[in-house]
Formats: sequence, C-alpha cells, structure tokens
Amino acid sequence: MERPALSGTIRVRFFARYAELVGRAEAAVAVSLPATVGDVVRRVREQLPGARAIPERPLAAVNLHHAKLDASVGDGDEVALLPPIAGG
Amino acid sequence: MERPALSGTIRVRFFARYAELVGRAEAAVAVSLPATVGDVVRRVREQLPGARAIPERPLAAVNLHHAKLDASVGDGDEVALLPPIAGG
Amino acid sequence: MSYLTRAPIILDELLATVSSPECGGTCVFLGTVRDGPDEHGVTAIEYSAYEEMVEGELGRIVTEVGERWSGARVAVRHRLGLIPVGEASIAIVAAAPHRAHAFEACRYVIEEVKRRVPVWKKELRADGSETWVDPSGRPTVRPSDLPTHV
Amino acid sequence: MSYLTRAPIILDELLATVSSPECGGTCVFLGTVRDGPDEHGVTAIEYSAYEEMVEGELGRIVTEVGERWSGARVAVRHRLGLIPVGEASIAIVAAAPHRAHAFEACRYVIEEVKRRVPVWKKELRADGSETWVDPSGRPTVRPSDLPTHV
Repeated sequence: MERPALSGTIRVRFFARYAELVGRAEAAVAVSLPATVGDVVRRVREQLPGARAIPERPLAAVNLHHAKLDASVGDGDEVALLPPIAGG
Repeated sequence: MERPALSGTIRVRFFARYAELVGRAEAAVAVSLPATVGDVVRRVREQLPGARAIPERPLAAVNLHHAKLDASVGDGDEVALLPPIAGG
Repeated sequence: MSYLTRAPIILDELLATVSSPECGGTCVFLGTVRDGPDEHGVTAIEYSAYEEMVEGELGRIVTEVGERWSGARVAVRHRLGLIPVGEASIAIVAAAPHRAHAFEACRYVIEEVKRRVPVWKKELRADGSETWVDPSGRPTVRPSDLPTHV
Repeated sequence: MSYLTRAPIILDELLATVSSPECGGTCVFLGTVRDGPDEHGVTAIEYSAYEEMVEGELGRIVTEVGERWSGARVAVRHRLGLIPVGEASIAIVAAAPHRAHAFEACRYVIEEVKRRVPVWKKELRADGSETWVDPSGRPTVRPSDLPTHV
C-alpha cells in the first residue's frame, strides 16, 4: 500500500539582486517531501515571476547555515537564495 | 720611505645596558688608520672602565647604518655599540 | 552584542573589547569604501545582509579563531546601509600574546568573511547609476567548499 | 614628521595620514606593553633608542615598503619613555588597494623593526626590580644579516 505523499511549506528568502529580480524579499513554497534545496530552487524558478533570472545553482542556506543543493529540507525550514557574496 | 702613521678620532656612542656598563653615553677614541669597527671595539674594551663587559663582537653602527665589524672607519666617524635590539 | 551596525564603526570601542594585559600584539583590519581606478566614480556603497545569518556565521568564525589560536581575542563589526567613500565597512581586531597569531587570526577572519558571510553591496555612482558587486574573477564561494547543512 | 614620540600614540592620526580613496584595505599593528605569564609582574617598560638612527632606519623601511608593494601607504610611530602596561609602544598602519598587500606591508614593517631598529626596553616591576630585555631565544639580529655600511 502506498503512503500518501507528504507535502511541506518552505519559507524562501531573497536578498540583494535576487530580491530585486523577483520583486519580493520572501515567499512560501509548497514542495513534496522528501525534498532538497535544489527542489525548492526549481519550484521558485517555475512559480515566481522574474525568478528565471536566478541561476539554476545559486548559493543557498538552510536555517542560517550554508547548504548544498542536495541538502534535504523539511516543512517549516527557511531556505535563503544568496547572490555572490560581496561583504567586508 | 715609510709614510707616517695616520690616526683618527672616532666618536663612540653607548646605549641602554652598554651605557650603564661604561657609565657614559659617548667617548672619543683615537685609532691608527686604516681601522675597522672591530679595532674601535677593541680600543673601547681596553681603555674604558667597565667596557670589558661589552661583548667582543657587539652589534654596531657607523654613521647611523648597521655595520659589520670589518667595516672601515675614518676620522670623525660615529660608531655606535648596540645591545640586542628589543624595539616594537 | 551584535556584529552589525548602521552607524560609523568606532575602532577604539573594538580595541577596548579585546585589550588584555596578556596580549602584546594587536592586528586590525579595516575595509574601507574605495573609489579607485576600477570603480569609475563610486561615491558610496549600499551594504545589505541576511542579518540573522551574518550574526550566526560571524559567531562561528569567532569561535573558530579561539580554537585555532589559543589566547587570541577577536572583535568584528560590519556596517550596513549607505557608506560613503573613505569610511569603514568592516573592522576586525585580533589581539594575541604573540604578534604572529594576531596577524594570522585577523587575516583568517577577513578571508572567511569574504567567503562565507552573506553581505552584498551595490555601488552608487555620481552619474546616478547603481551596480550590484559580483566579485567574479576573485575566488568566490561555492556551496561545495562550505560546511554542509545537517 | 618624526617616527618617535614620547606621548601616547593616537591611532586615528596615523590612519588619517595613510587614508586614500584608492586604498580599500588597511592593516594596523599595535604593540602593547604586556604583563603576561612570562613577564612576572611588569608594571611598565622604559623604552630608549638611538634616536637619530631610528629615524634613518624607519625611513629606509618605509621606502622599502613603497618599492615592494606599489600603491601601499604606510605610517609608523614608536613611543619612547615610560609606557604603562596596556598602552601601545608602536603603531604601524599600512593601507593598500588590496588587502593582501596591506597585511604583508604591515607585517614587513614590524618584522624589520624587531630586526633592525635600535630601540631597547627595560622592564620595571612592582617589586622595584628592573631588567633590560634581551630577546634571546627569539631570532636576534646579527651584523652579517644586515646591510653593510659602505
């Protein structure tokens, strides 16, 4: 017997140039679980106007830590898409 | 025919612990020319009370530049005998 | 205390937080907004950040300094908002019993900031144009170089 | 301007002398009088120097920095006289278009000061004793390592 697919809501945050491209600082994105950062990026690029201009493989963070695109995410996690870092 | 021996007067300066050892900050020392820094050091150690405690091969400067003991000196030069440097 | 400020950075305050009678050497790094030959008339830079993550990442970097250089004390302040040319965007102060460690710890912090700390800058020019700075050509961070999210 | 002072060193004055819109990175080194585990109750250090030679030697070091790191700007101040624990005996400020050069230039100056600049220190302790500091055990200058008098 198949288990029903679980879904989760990810809080996605945009900064600097990416925030300008999508015209917003954050969005809630629904994904089927299990999911990865890469899945979230794909959903964002499909769903949000302007988000195609974000690279397919952007720098990302999950819950305030740098994360690779294959890192898993769960319901309620915060995923941030980070333009090239230019601090200091 | 031998030329008469030339002699020169060297101003010798003492600093820090060396000045304490000889009880003075400077002295005039006569040497036969040609002479080297090493010759000046030998005269100083022979002639000045307390100067035996200065090493036979101290750090030295001639006219405000570091100099080796075999550097030549002439009449009117300033030779400084420098304890181990501890600046900064 | 926050690692971020929107006011001008006061170096003496940072120096006071790390000073200790056991530390004989202190190394400071100041990053200042530049208008050099590569910048073409920059008048100011607008700095923005993922502020909560900056706090976490800088806290981790400071902890790493304490683990790598025993006895080193470090303070960091990054300024956000509009910073005019000539003023400091970041100040790092590292004190250690011996000077080699002070230099190494200070250098470590700025290199890790450039690599890991989510801050962005937009250059503002006298002609009204604005450019997001992308430090391409310089080594940029790749996700594979960074600690993985667990 | 003299490289020597008997008054407390004011870092902001030195920073002002090297600041330039083309220099994005500034590295500072501060050497402070220490009372650490090796110092056994030092309350102050009396610094003395061969002052005319210090001026010449520091001038040569500053010139060398300009030759090695094009575009770098450096300022140095060494304090003499009685300096209490915690106060700076030396401040070196090096600004450069890029931070690696600022760090390298600053480090070069302090290493050359330790090697070449004729300054001496006598540690004063709470018990009234005094000791000339001889940095033996650390690499000390040898005449053969230094430029020869011509």
